[in-house]
This record gives sequence, C-alpha cells and structure tokens, in this order.
Amino acid sequence: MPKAAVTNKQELMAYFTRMTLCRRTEIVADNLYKAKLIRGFCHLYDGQEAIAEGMEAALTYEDAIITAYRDHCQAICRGDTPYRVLAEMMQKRTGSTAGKGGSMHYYNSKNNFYGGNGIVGAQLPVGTGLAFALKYQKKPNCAVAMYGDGAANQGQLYEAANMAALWKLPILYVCENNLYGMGTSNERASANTKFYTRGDGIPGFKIDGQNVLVVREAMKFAKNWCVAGKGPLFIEFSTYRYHGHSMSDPGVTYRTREEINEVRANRDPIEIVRKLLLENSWASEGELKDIEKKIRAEIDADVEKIKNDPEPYPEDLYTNVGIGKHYIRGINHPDLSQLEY
Amino acid sequence: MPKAAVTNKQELMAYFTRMTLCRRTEIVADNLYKAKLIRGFCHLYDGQEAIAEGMEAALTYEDAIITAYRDHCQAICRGDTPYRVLAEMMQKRTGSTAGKGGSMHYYNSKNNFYGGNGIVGAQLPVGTGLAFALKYQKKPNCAVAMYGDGAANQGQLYEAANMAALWKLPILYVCENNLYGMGTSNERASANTKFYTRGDGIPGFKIDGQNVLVVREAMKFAKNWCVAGKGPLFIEFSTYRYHGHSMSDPGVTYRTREEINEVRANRDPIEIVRKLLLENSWASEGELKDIEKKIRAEIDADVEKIKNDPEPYPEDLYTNVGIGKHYIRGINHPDLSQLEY
Amino acid sequence: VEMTCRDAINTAMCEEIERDPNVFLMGEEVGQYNGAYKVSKGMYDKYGPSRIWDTPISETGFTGIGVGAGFMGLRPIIEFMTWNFSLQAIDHIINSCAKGHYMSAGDLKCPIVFRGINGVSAGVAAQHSQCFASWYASVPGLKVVTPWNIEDLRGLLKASIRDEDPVVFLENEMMYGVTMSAPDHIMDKDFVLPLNKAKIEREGTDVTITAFSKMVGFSLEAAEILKRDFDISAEVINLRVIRPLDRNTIVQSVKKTNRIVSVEEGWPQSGVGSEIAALMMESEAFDYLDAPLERIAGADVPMPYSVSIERLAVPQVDNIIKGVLKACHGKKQR
Amino acid sequence: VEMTCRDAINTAMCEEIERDPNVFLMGEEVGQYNGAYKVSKGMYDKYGPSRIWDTPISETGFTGIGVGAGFMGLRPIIEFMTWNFSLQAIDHIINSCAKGHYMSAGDLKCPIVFRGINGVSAGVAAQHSQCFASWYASVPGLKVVTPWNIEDLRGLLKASIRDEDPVVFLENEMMYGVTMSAPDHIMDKDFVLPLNKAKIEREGTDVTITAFSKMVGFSLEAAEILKRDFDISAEVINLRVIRPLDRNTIVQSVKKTNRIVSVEEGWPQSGVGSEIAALMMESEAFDYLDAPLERIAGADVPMPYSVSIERLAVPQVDNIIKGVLKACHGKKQR
Ligand SMILES: Cc1ncc(C[n+]2csc(CCOP(=O)(O)OP(=O)(O)O)c2C)c(N)n1
Ligand SMILES: Cc1ncc(C[n+]2csc(CCOP(=O)(O)OP(=O)(O)O)c2C)c(N)n1
Ligand SMILES: [Mg+2]
Ligand SMILES: [Mg+2]
Repeated sequence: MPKAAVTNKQELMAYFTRMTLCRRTEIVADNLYKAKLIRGFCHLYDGQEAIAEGMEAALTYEDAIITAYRDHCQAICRGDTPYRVLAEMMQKRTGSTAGKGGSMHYYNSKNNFYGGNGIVGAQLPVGTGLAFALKYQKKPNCAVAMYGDGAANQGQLYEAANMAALWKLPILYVCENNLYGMGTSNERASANTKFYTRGDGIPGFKIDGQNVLVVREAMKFAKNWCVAGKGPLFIEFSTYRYHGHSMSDPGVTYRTREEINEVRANRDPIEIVRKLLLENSWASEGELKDIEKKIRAEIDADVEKIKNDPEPYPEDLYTNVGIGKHYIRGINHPDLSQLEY
Repeated sequence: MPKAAVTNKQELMAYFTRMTLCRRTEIVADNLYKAKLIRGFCHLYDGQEAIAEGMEAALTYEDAIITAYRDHCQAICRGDTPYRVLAEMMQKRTGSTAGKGGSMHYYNSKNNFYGGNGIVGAQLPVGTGLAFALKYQKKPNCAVAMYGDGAANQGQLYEAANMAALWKLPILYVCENNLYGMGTSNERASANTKFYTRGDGIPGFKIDGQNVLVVREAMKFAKNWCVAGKGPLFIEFSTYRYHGHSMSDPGVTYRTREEINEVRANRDPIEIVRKLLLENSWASEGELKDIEKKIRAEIDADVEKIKNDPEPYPEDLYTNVGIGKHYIRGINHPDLSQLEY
Repeated sequence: VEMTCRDAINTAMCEEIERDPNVFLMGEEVGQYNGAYKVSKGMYDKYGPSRIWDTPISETGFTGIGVGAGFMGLRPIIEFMTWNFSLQAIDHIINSCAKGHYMSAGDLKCPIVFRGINGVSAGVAAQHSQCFASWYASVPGLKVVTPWNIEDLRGLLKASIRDEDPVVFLENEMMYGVTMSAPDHIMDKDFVLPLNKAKIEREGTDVTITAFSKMVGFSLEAAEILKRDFDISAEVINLRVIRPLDRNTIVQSVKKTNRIVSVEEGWPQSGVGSEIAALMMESEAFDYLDAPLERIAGADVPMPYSVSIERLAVPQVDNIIKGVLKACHGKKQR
Repeated sequence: VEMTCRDAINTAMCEEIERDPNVFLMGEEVGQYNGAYKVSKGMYDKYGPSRIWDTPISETGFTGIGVGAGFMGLRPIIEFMTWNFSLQAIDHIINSCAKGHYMSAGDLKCPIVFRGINGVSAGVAAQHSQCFASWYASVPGLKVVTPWNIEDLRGLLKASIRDEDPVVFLENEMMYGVTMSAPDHIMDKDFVLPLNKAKIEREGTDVTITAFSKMVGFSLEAAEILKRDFDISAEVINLRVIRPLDRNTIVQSVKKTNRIVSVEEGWPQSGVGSEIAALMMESEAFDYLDAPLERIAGADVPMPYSVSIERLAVPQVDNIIKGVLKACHGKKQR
C-alpha cells in the first residue's frame, strides 16, 4: 500500500471541478424533487463524492464499474453529463435512459458502467460476472462492484466472493461505509462491522473515503493487485452521506445533527481538495468560487432547458423490452397493444 | 473444550445398537432401491452415523434439529423407527410422512425434528428460526442446523449466522464435512476449506466426527455454550460418506477406492465403538455379532411386512395441502377435483 | 372514526400483538425507524425489541428465520419492505414454507404472515413495481390475500395472523395515505373476515367487474361513470383473496350479468385475469356469457419511470370503462 | 442417426461452443462430473475449464455472474441442476437480467441462456417437481422455451444460444433418456428453429390440443387413441415457446376445429392453460368455439412422492382423452 500521493494543480483542479459538478447535481436534484419535478426514489450521493471521483482517477473506461441505486455521481464520473442525469430524473426523453430507468438506473456500457441497481446486493454477483468476462477475454483490467454497509449482509456477496477467490477474478468489492443502511447503523445490522475483513480470507483494507487522493492511491494499488492476477480484494471506504437515505428520510432521526456537521466541517471531500489547492497556492479562493458559480449557472441553465424537453412518447412504452420484436399487449387488448409480431 | 470423555458399557452398547440400526437401514435402502422398490433420490448416511448418534447423546428432544436431504438416520436417532423410515421410502401409507414426503423429507415436530430439506442450504435460516423461537420462548435449549461442505457456499448461511450473532441465538451450525458435495471436493468449491472459520467472527472448531464420544462431548460443550447465552457456534465434523451422493452416483469417479477403504478400515464409526467395547471387555465379538444379526433380521422382517402395506389412497393426494379446507382442483375439472369448499 | 389504510394495518398488527404473545413483527426498519413507510409507527416504542425485530438487509435469512419460528409455534409477521425483495426469499416461501405441511403429511404447521407493498407505486420503475399476486396464488399451501380498503386491511390482516396456514398479504403503497371512515364494527378487536370470500362492493346487473387491491377503487369509479354516462349497471367484485379464489361469487354474478371484465395491475400473461378466463371456461358461467371476458391488465413491459408512460402501463379508470364498453357492445337479448 | 434427447442437448451445446468463442457453460457439476444428469458428458474433457465452469452450490452467485458476463458480451449458458434451484436466483433472472434492456433504454444486452430440468421427474417429491413455465413466461424481457423432442432440443437450444435476448430453456428429465431418430437436416450445425413459432405435430379437424414439453408426446398418444377408439381427429400443437406465445397458430387451429384442450404438467391456477383460455376470450377464436376450453393440468397440490398418488397429480394420456371427450361432447353442427 502506498503511503503518499503525488499530485499537481491540474489534477486537483479536475477533481475539484468534477466533484463540484456532482455535488451541485445532487443539490439541484434535491430541489427538483421538492418541486415535484422528480418522483419516486432519489438517493443522493453528496458527502461521498471522493469515492466515485477517486476511483475514476485510478481506473480507465476499460475497467468495469457497477453500483447500487445511489448512482448519479458514478454515472457522471463515468462520462455521463449532469444534463442527461437530471433529465432522466426529470422524466424526460432526453434523459440517460430516455425516461425509462429513473434515478436508480444509469448505465453506460460503452464506458463499462453497468448501473444503477435497485436491488440491494444484486450488483455484487453481477459485478463479479463483469470480472469474469474480463478474465475470460484476457483483458488487463479489473471490475469494481460497489456496495453499502447495509448491503454487506446480503449472502450473495459471499457466494460471489468465494467464486472470485476460487477463480482469481479481477474484482474489487468496494464497500462505501457511510455508517447507515437506511436508518440502521453498522452495529445494529452487522455482527462484524469491519467490512474489509468479511471476505472469508480474501485480503482487504479499510481506508479514508473522503480524500480523493487516498481513494485514488488505494484504487491504483488495488487495480494493480487484480491485474497481477492476485484475485479479489475487499476495500472499505469510510464515508458519510449528508442527506437522508432517500427523499422521504429526513436523515436525522437515527443520527445527530452534530455528527453530520462534524463530517461537513472536517471531512468534506470537496473542502479537502479546496484546502490542498489553496495551501499549495494552485488556486485562489476566488478562482474556486468562480468555478462553483459557473457550474451552478450551467446546471441551472440545464434545468431550465430540460423543463422544455419532451417526455417519452407513448410508443416508447413498447420499445426496448427485448431485442427481438414481438407482440406486446397493452392495458386493453388489442387497442393499446403494440401489434408488431 | 473437554479433553476426555467418560463412558460405560450401557452407553456404548446403546450407541453401537442404534448406529447399527442406522447402518442397516441404509444398506437395506440401497438394496431396495436397486430392486426398484424405492425411487427418486436416496441419499445414504452410512459412514456418518456417529454424528447423528453423538449429537443425540448430548441433546434432548427439547433441543431442535434440522438437516438436509441426507436425513434417514437423523430421523431414526430423533425417535422414528426403521420401519416407518423404510416404509416411507417404499412409498407406503405407513411411512413416516404417509408416502408424501419421500426420502428427503422426514419430520417429527413432537421431538423437535424439522426435516428433511431438499434445497441445499435452506435449512440454515430455518434452523436459525428454530433457535429464535427457543430464545423467544426463553427455553434453556439449543437448535442444531446441519449442513454439508457443499452447502457451506450458500450465501443464506452467512445471512442467518449474522443475525444469530447479532441476536445471540442458541444455534449450532454443524457442518458435516464429508469432503465432497456431490462430485466436487472441498477445495474445488470453497476458497476457504476451514469451514469452522467461516462464521465471520463467530467462534468455531473442527473435530473428529467418526468417534461418537468425541461428537457427544463436543455437542455437550456446544449446547452449554448456547444455553449460557453466548450465541452461535460453528462446528465442523470431519466425516465421510461411503456411498455415492445419491443412487445414480457410483461415488468412485471423483475419489479413489483406496480413500474409501482407508476410512472404512480406520475411521468407521461403528468399528470404533466395537473396538472400545471389546477392549474394555464390555462385550464379546459374539454378542455384538448377535446384535447385528438381530437387527438385520428385524429389518428384513420389517421390509417383508412393509411390502404388504397399503400405498397412499387416491384421496390422500388432496389432504394436508393446508390446514384450512378449500376446493382443490385435480388434473381434470371437476371430475378429479376435491370439491370441498 | 377516520383512519388511513396505513393505520388500519398498524392497528390490526398492534391488536394481534397484544392479544397473542406469540405474534411478533420482523423486517427491515420496522422497529426503531418506525417502518420505511411508517406502517409500524410507534410499535417499537410500545412493544419493544422482543416483539418488534429490526433485521439486516438479509431477506433470504430473515424469511427462513420466520419460517423456522413458525414451525415452532410462533406467529411471525414478516414484512418485506416491498414484495419485489421477496424474490430473494421466494424459495423459503414456496419450498420451506408452503409445501411443508404437505411434505410432512400434516406434521409441520407454519402460521406465518408475509406482508408488504406489492405492485405499482409511483415512479419507482422496473425493479420496484412488480405484482406478485398470480405467482403466489399459483402455489398450493399458501393463502394469498389482496386487501383494498381499511375494512379489508383490518379484517383480512387480523384473520391472516390468526390463520393456521401461511398467508401472503399484498398491500398497496398508493393506498397507505388514503383516509377512510371506519364504521364501529370494523374497529372491534375481533373483527375478522373470512379468507375465502370475495365481496360485492357494488351490485349491478349488466356486467361484472372483478378487481383486487387498488383496482377495486378504480373499478367503482368506473362503475359510477358507466352508470351516469352509459346507463350501464356494473357489479363490482372485490376479490379480496386470490387463493383460494372465491369462484362461486364470480360465477353467480356472471350468471346474472352475462358479461365480465377482469382488472389487475400486474402483467397479463398467466395473470389473475387469465385464471378468471379459465374459470369462465370451466364453470356454468360459460353458458351465460354473452360476450367474451375482457381483460384489463398492466402493459406487458417492465415498469418505466416517467409518469408520461408509466400512466400508460398501469390500468386507469378510462381503461376499465373502455373494457366494459367493449364487453357490453351489442348487448343481445337472451 | 439415432440419439437421445440428452445427446441432442449435448451436441447443440458442443456445436455452439465450437462455433463461438464467447459461448461457455457454467453450473454445478457440469464439468469434471460430466453433469448431474450427464447432459454435458465429455464437454469438460473436450473444451477444458476455460469453457466449462464448475461452480460451488451458489445459485444466486453464479446466476448473477452469468448475467454480468452476458452484459460484457459473452454468451453464457447457465445450467440449473433443476429449475427448482432457480428460486434462489430468480431475482437475478428477473430484476438483473430480464428488465435490464428496458431499464437501460436498450443499452444493456444479455444474450444468456438459463437451462436445466423443469417440472415433474420421477419420485423426487414436492421440492423438486415444480413447473416454472407460466411464471417466467409472465415476465417481459425473457423468452421462455419448452422443447419436447430432439428436433426441438437442437433447433431451439441453438437458436436460444444465438439469440440476443435472455432465454429460459426448460428441459424435462423424463425425456433425457428417450431415443429418437434424427433426420439429417436437424443434425446440421446451423439448424435453428424460430423462437416465436409453435409446431403442429399432428393435423386434425375435430379438436385442438395444445401442449408443451413431455406433454406433447402424451397428447400425440392420446390423439392416436381418440382416432382409433372414438373417430375424433385431434390436432396437436407443440407450443415450443411460451413467451412469446405463438397465438396465431393456436387461433387458426381453433377456427378449424372449434374446440380446444390445453395440457400442462404444472399447477392450474394462472398457468399456461389459463393464458390460453384468456387467448380464446381475446381473439376471434371465441366466435368459433363450440365448447368451452378444457384445461388439463397438474393437480393443485405439492408433488407427493409415492407413485400411487404422484400418478394422480400429473396428467396422463387418459386424462387428456377424458378432457378431449368432454370438449367434444355433443358436437353441434355450425
Ligand atoms: C433486496 C433489497 N432489500 C431492501 C431494499 C430496500 N433498501 C434500499 S436501499 C436500503 C439500504 C441500503 O443501505 P446501504 O447498503 O448501507 O447503502 P446506502 O444506502 O447507505 O448507500 C434498503 C434497505 C432493496 N432495495 N433491496
Ligand atoms: C439449492 C440447491 N442446489 C443444488 C441442489 C442439488 N444438490 C443436492 S445435494 C448437493 C450436494 C450437497 O453437498 P454437501 O452440502 O456437501 O452435502 P452432502 O451431500 O455431502 O451430505 C447438490 C448440489 C439442491 N438440492 N439445492
Ligand atoms: Mg450505508
Ligand atoms: Mg458433502
């Protein structure tokens, strides 16, 4: 494991910019939800941005990623735009999945991003399958399957990890430990809360998930491990979600405001980068503020534009059910059905 | 953990007798299968008898047991008779489940035996539920959930065990490691073949499963552990099945005859007790042979009698679907249906 | 009194927990968090951790635990945050539980209730919107209950908890917040409804509409409009229980109306409506049918997110009216 | 050549594995043990561990792995030792796989085949005898294939492996050992059958029998007897694919015969037969029906072990004859 990281202005500015983009997307989503332009579930990632961004800093789009429903920022870091991500939540045809998938379902197979999964834990075997394919295809890459501290109690993780270990698959099981699964704290859900030790012999480590450089170095190390053929690793990032679990959760009944404020004050992923930039005189406060303002303005403009975007067309209901075409029954038969055979 | 066991003639004779009863039941089942009087699956337990018997020697019928499909001898040791067990396999109405359950499904809720489960691993959460009930009812007892080395790779074990640990349930996860799950050896299926260590922090131990006294002492210790409120334990018994997995498996394609013979010669559970009885002059060779002969004759007589027992009646098809009665549709409606509403 | 459907469930569970020490509630977030949908609000505070069990996110595990506890004589109420997650535990519901009584020739009993949100909510998309009524209702050994209003919720849930057989209890999130007025008798602590009877919610003479869960309300709305605008008198049957299906009530109704429309939110193929079509074939109703059964069902697609097309995937009042008009088209005299 | 159904599956898999380097087989005991039912005999020796993957007993795990591999462009064949064990993995089949193409608006594709033994075998009792045809066939995004003979097995399995959509392929253990003669054309390495067409196995004029899997053979036997003993000419349709169902072939047949009997081994409620009943209601077939559809299905009970009652729980040739005679009772002239 590396003990230090080398960086430069350019890198840090890029991290700062993208994490700010992520943060702003989530804040805007929060407002749009309250304005009833977004519906259903909406799981915000603010507080955890250093993980999505730090991972990307260590990986390439030849490496595969899969995560759960808290996926807006992973989508952005994997190459999607706030515009498409927000348009999706805003139920528009211009959204990342054309208004079909919604907040929990972003994908980008071109850049090896496989979602966006609403079933807790399901992404872990599927992610192991991504690693299987990489090994099958003899690619010098790894797959990353991200999960929460709550998801760690899904048995399917242990089934998949056992096969990953048996077959030495290049897979990183990345636990984003934000201390709670919905309203349940680590120790109320897990008899063993050292998530990195739960690989039944698979090596693992726990490390700070708030500092993008720490995440990056850990992921570089981990990717090399995989590519060297050493098999799976368990990585636990300690992190925190500022918002409640989803929009109906105020997020303050099972934890204290002090706890939240303490992380905001001392462990905020964006503030950590800001501080580094300022300390090294790579940017002035004003420059960074300008970036933030610019992003804010851009996303606000995006939102205004999205509002006028078309909703999915009625016939979109019937597309992408399968690749082969066949008769699809609508609510009333036959008037509302798609009668293509 | 105890380092020695105290025993006496009476105990050993009882173990010898019941294990011989078990062994003979299995041998007879093997023959009856070949004679086509038994059908479907039939998983024989010969070679592993010391575990079922040793467990019972440490437990009472107030303790609950659940196992998988390799369950004939557990049923007998929990109080069922070879007659009923064989009649079941022979498809008779006089069988333990009246010809409905078959070889994989023995039960005896009166004596807290809950099967008999055909789905690999399913008995582990269900068994944990037995322990949950014991704790809920504040009973000074434990539950035992038995599983194979192959079943150890079912994720549901880890889900259940985590809750057992969280809630300190009085449950013993007893792995009968007979080295193979069907045709797959330990190390081809499990990255970690130390099954007793796979409780993610739950204590465990591995111990000989061929010596009934060792099993008994281990189980006494373990029961006390549970009853003292210390929560679950993982116990791995090293054992061996002489037969193939089920009747279609000759059992010699994935292991050598030498391996089998070696266990038969040196680690046979019945021979170990015989030796103890002889060494301590608690029985003569002749006496033991007589017991064996008697059991053989009794079971042969059982079988002859069972042959004339009735098969399930046509109307049995429709009973025990549920406790509440309702219309049950037969193959043809309405002639073959049970029309009770 | 006035109460929400959410509170109907809550009061039913509370009363049964108070009545019988063997009844307990287990599931994700049911306790300290007061329920992901606040259905179990206050119960943890009232009954404590010995009766209200918060679990990890381990559906396979805690469902199996519930089944084992049921075998030992307890009466577990196992909550799935939504029935979609029951897919992880379905083996226990079917193979460990439903078949247990039969395989053991009557020795094992499991008086358990599995409950939670089923079918379509609002904007939760493909993985959180599936209706499981027809799947579970195909399985011998289970009872499958589909309550609509507070009367159903109280009477059927209390009956389910007291029932000796395993019950699959399918709730609807969209109803949780709906307030209804509760006549005194349904607030009785011993108010239970039979688990094998449908209810005619509205009598009619021209056409029978069968529906369950939220679709009962839509069907009643449709019936009002049909009366007002088309002078069609629709009889609306709230199926209440999908297994065992109250075939008799449906058949008797069709003998009177000669026409039938089946309404459900779930996918059409081999759904509840298909079974009702088969019932028409297999009963004397066939000879009374003046038109083929009309089936209204969810569109045969995974649920999309955007409301603009979600709306087109789930039956609306309009769809029911359209189906009824088709069934009643060219009414001939007998 | 003569071959068993087992070998039909084996040769189909071998040819596809040889044709396309992305095709691989994964499951319990498929490799070194040569398959629990010897379906994959010799394949491990021939293709080695890079193409034939033995897994631990971890259905949820390896099914998810298959789905992930499929998303990345491989063409996994995932074997369930029997489909009963798919209950542990059904969440991946439905939520991770079937819905993936839709949720991603067409981005994700998963050209995977899930295959193994479905339905009733001999004497394996309640937990090992369930038919999953109607469940999976209710799910948009899946194709559900139910082969009967070696022609089906080769043509449909090869088509399934080459298909871009996920396919649920339901085999029948009782057929594995059955030997049939294979005409040359079905031995062609590129012999594929369409995944949306039923096959009329026997033409007839008096009644239509729809069946799938083993029941096709029983229906043909019944048809012979019906001709011989009752001069009834039965048309037997091998459904082959339950989703998408070839509705047209069924409807056209009924327009000719005016009567229909549906046969399946699975439970009746909301089964395949119910859907065919609904099809009768929803198509022009309704106007041609001279008698209600007769449904032959497995008895509505968990499968018992003893052959004496197991026989009464699964359709036999006699049951089909009885159903046809009922459907043909009092044939009226049009
Ligand atoms: C199988 C399943 N069970 C339950 C849920 C409901 N659910 C969604 S998210 C969640 C909490 C997950 O917590 P964690 O894994 O820690 O992730 P986080 O939300 O903290 O990112 C639950 C219970 C689900 N979606 N899938
Ligand atoms: C979920 C599930 N998967 C697969 C099977 C088929 N199967 C039955 S027994 C068995 C092997 C189990 O091996 P192990 O757990 O070691 O027990 P043993 O047979 O050695 O006693 C398998 C794969 C099953 N019954 N259930
Ligand atoms: Mg969390
Ligand atoms: Mg074993």
